Amino acid sequence: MREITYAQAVREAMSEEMRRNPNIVFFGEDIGVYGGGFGVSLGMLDEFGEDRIIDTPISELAITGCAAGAAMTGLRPIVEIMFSDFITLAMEPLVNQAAKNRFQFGGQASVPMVLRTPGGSGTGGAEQHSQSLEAWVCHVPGLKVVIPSTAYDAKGLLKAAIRDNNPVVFIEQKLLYCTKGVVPEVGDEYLIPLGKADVKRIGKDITIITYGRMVPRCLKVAGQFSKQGIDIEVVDVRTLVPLDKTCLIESAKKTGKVLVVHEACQTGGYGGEIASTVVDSEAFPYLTAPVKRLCGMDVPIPYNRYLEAQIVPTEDKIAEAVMQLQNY
Amino acid sequence: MREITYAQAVREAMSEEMRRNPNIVFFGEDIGVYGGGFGVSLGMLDEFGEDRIIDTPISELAITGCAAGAAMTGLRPIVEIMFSDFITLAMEPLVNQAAKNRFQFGGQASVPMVLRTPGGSGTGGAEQHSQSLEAWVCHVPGLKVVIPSTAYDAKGLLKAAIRDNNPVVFIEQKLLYCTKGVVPEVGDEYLIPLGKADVKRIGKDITIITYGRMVPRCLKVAGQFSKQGIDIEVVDVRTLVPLDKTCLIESAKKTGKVLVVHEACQTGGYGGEIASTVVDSEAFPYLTAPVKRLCGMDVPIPYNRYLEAQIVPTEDKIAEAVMQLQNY
Amino acid sequence: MNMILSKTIHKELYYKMILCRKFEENAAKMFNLGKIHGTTHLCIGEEATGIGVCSVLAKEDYILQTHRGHNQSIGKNMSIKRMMAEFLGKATGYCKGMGGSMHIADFSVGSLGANGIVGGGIPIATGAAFTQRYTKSDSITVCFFGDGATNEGAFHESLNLASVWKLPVLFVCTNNLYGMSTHISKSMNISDISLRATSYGIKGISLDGNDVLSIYRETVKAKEYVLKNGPMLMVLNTYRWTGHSKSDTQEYRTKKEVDEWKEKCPIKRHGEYLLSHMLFSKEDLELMHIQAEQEIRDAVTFAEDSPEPCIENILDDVYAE
Amino acid sequence: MNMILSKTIHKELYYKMILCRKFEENAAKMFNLGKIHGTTHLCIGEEATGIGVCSVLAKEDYILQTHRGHNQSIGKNMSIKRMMAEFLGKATGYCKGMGGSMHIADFSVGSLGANGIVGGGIPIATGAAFTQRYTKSDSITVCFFGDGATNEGAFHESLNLASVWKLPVLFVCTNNLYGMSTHISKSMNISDISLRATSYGIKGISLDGNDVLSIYRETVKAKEYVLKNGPMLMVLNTYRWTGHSKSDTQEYRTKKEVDEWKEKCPIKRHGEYLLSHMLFSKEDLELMHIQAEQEIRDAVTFAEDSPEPCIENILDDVYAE
Ligand SMILES: Cc1ncc(C[n+]2csc(CCOP(=O)(O)OP(=O)(O)O)c2C)c(N)n1
Ligand SMILES: Cc1ncc(C[n+]2csc(CCOP(=O)(O)OP(=O)(O)O)c2C)c(N)n1
Ligand SMILES: [Mg+2]
Ligand SMILES: [Mg+2]
Repeated sequence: MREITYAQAVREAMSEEMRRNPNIVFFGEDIGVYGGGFGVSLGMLDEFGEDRIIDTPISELAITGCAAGAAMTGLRPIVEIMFSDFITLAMEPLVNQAAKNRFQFGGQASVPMVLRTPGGSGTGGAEQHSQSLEAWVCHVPGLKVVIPSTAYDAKGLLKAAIRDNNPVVFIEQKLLYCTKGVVPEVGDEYLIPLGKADVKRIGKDITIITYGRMVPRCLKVAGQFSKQGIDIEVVDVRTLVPLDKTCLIESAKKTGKVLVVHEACQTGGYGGEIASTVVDSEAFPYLTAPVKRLCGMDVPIPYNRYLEAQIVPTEDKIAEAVMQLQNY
Repeated sequence: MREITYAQAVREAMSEEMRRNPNIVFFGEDIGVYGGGFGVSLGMLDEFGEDRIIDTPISELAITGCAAGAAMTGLRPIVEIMFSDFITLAMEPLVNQAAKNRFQFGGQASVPMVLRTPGGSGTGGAEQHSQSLEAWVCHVPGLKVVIPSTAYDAKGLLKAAIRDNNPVVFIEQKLLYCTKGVVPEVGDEYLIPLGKADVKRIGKDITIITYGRMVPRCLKVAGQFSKQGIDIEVVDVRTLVPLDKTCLIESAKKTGKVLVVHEACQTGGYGGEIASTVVDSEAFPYLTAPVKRLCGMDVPIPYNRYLEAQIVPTEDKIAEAVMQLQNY
Repeated sequence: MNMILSKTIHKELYYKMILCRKFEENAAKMFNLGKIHGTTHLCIGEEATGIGVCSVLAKEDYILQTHRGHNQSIGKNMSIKRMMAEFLGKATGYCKGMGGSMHIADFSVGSLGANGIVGGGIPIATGAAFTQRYTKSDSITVCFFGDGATNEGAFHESLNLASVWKLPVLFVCTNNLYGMSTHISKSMNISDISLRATSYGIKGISLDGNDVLSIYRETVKAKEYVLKNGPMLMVLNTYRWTGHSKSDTQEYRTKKEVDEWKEKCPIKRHGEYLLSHMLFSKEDLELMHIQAEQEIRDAVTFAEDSPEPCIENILDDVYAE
Repeated sequence: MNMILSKTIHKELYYKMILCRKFEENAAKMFNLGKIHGTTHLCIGEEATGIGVCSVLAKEDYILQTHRGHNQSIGKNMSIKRMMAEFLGKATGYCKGMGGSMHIADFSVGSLGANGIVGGGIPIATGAAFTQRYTKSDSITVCFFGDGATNEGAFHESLNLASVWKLPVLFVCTNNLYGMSTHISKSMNISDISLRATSYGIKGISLDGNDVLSIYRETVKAKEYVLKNGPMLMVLNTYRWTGHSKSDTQEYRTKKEVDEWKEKCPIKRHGEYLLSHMLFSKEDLELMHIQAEQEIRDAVTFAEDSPEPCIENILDDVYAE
């Protein structure tokens, strides 16, 4: 086994799939020579050429719609939106066209495309370059939504997303791009099916359900608590839609105490979906405390680095929430 | 007291405020002679003239941004987006600009604008003219979100929204436009403060928390159950952001059983926020059953009228959910 | 030096136009009887546009249709049976009753669908044309939209994209002078929409949208042009006789204006041409009318006899396997 | 028949340009020292644009700035102390440390803010100009954006809106030939961006963006023009010397190209003009440099000595009362 970064994992997934299937094309702003806003596609232009690695004008709406149109006519496009904040410009083609075209045309269309975009704060990008908007796309029937937390997951899930026959929104985590993780050797292909959560740490006292960049943070906190004899299970949702309800519910039944953690601001966040799903399930009678949410504060992401760090769930806040559950 | 329709109530609110404050202007597609997609503004052009009732080109992004710019410089614009599905085109100025400008400019700006738009299915408008997208805007700090269910509330809340110094998304309900309700005489001004839920029916056995066009439906079901001796409290959230948590929690403590009902599709809907809020509150120990959600199915809204009617919470489904809670 | 059109083509154009006219008149009737749900947008008066353009196209050429697109559907040889069934929301309709009038699509003849979003099809068209170029096909994509749609950002971004990438797409703007109640003079500061081609360095032309022959001929040339040179903008200037949709009381225009345009009826005009050039006799045309009416009666019967879709299947097409 | 500019204005233009240059060079340094968080976009080489335009404007005239907008800020007489404090995320910064470089705003001098969204300010500008016309003020709004931004739908919709409503807004496109790594030849099929005015029936002009005097003079005329006639598009052709942002390795262009543009330095050019026209002596200019450097040192001290904002106040500005 070897270690690569999360960004490399994304690149490998795209490259392997593009080698395998000539119908995959990749659209995005400055994804060619520049390698994309975060260097994720560096080098791909050299391998695949300008016909397949396609720099676009700054036109998020058109390139997303273009990907949908290409997908409906036989290609399998990947489109990169440089920051997830810019999906605000692409919601029309994503939501009204890509997500609905199969259904509204009575099954005539399929729209196999992947919209990749980095989300999250922590880079000093401030209000318009730091949002976590996954809840929006989770609320659109016809879309699938993935947020990986490790290099291993990023690669396996992206490959599965590219092969999926539906529009998949694949949200990467800026702050994880440089983190390293173990993945199989280059020749050893693997895919991770969409719709399966992953228990990243087995525990019996409390369940933390989380995803994305909060996963390593929760794991760290869990590690600290284990020394105090509190055994935390950490479930990484990975695929937000379709949601692996069984996995979440089983864990909740086991521990009886559930904490949901995400970076996105709390009000209207996907944590509400997760928490409500657990509550209104066969796990309810097992719950020995209210299902708690610990999420980003309901504020735009500030520029100042200290404030920026404090308005999302910190290790301290996670530990505090765990203690509240423990002591409930 | 007199009876007027929900649409008239909206019109009266706008007209009264426009008479009162010359800085209110109204932008929208075909809102002048045509009276807007649903005739809500019929007659306003005659009273206020073309300088204030302003037909726009079909440019949802620009008119929303234009309203934000006008709001930042001293006016109080209302902008109508003909169907809420078209906010997909206006998310950028709404979310990245209007909602954040106060915060990201360190308090220098205020953005007193109201974006009015009709939501919901039931008119045969099919997938792209029927969505209930309130959850998106509820997840954006800086925005307030209102959905009235009666003529009385529509008028009082819209007047308050227009006077509010923040961007307010005011989602009307197509299927309620023609419903009539009692409102005070023309001279008797009233405002309903944003952020206050309304207990539309007092009960002690089960709480239904709902909003918008599901309110009359839930009230009807509640009426039927009262004959069977089941006494349902119906809470109309009215203002989704800021959410009147106290009201919801108090009701939950009283009844111990909570059903959340909305038309929007379930996954990622605002029902998750409401349910989770109730669960993770002092109401938890009083809960004698899981907080249940009954929402629209996770499908695009189909054209066929029978299917269209069945994929949202029907009276039958609401009654069934009530029974499940009752028998839990 | 007009290209000579065969009698078959003349007949096809005329027949499709009357079929479209009668189809819509019928739809309006059924609408008023409450048999059609929702709304519908008639293109009466504009038949020459979609029919003139689409009759040139091969099956492999794609079209993106508008909400006012029955002429485009019929031009592209879609089945009026399945169209009518879709209006009635039946399981045999083009979209299994899920889409209705605003979402008519027939992938088997190259229609990638009508759109309920003004301008919504324009970006999709660039993608379809991208596929055509990527796969080195010699087909093109035709993208229809209205005058009002040219004020949407989607128009701008898509024409720019198509131009930079030299995609084989013909952008066809049906300028009927209004977007709902809004006259173009209130929504743009130019009167010739083809000027908008300038921004993208592409060719733009403006045609009489009620002259089906000129539309047909120019489309033949345009198809060749876009295959070789990339996108082009073709503006067809015409008029919608009826209201925007069922509920429109048309306060925003005069009866006189409408009547003047009715004089320019594209069907009457082509009929007179056929007679004066002695391509067909009055009786020939009369027969076509009878045939068209029969086709419509058959379509209505088919639609009315068809089953409603079942709620049990509602999840089938939300996601593909 | 050039309009004659006073010595004061000549000095102002020169001083602001060197202040901007030094300010950015300093910011880059502080950035490399890790004192500035996030990213920053330098406009070195483009100083003449925002400074030439904004120096014409009154306080009551609004500007909408870009992410590459330090020249616009300085042109509009913003305080470099508070700019620097904002870069460092301090409570004394223009945005109390909440916005950073991409959100610099100073409502007190008419800057309605920089924008992190390419083209994000363009619709806002129409609204500001709407207010000006509605309140019958005789001020205008100037909206800055880059060449890349003209490919966004926001550009199209907003210019159209402004044109139809004849709003007093001057649209200023700083064409530095690139949007990040993408040369305009890859993002549009025209080389003179002012052609895009055609779509909206408005006036468009293209200027040498490194000639601060011509920019100043044309802006004087343009202000008058837009007050009377409605919007106009002014394209300033220039070049960015540095990378797009901190992390840019500039693989997409040659050093030769950059060097050629450095020869056309707007500051050097204006300096030579001042000397050759004997408006100022070498010593005068030298003094200005010294003064600018002192101003910047003061700004840095101010910024570094300022307090960080407190988490306790984080909710204060999410909503207005
Ligand atoms: C994005 C969007 N905005 C508004 C509407 C409402 N609407 C439907 S058709 C129409 C007018 C369209 O005008 P035009 O493009 O000229 O087409 P026409 O109806 O004249 O054929 C409008 C405003 C819509 N469907 N989609
Ligand atoms: C909507 C949006 N898309 C993409 C970006 C990322 N981005 C920031 S600056 C930039 C280039 C902008 O080019 P141009 O408008 O020419 O301005 P310049 O940077 O050259 O001054 C891009 C693509 C963004 N900030 N916003
Ligand atoms: Mg039209
Ligand atoms: Mg540029």
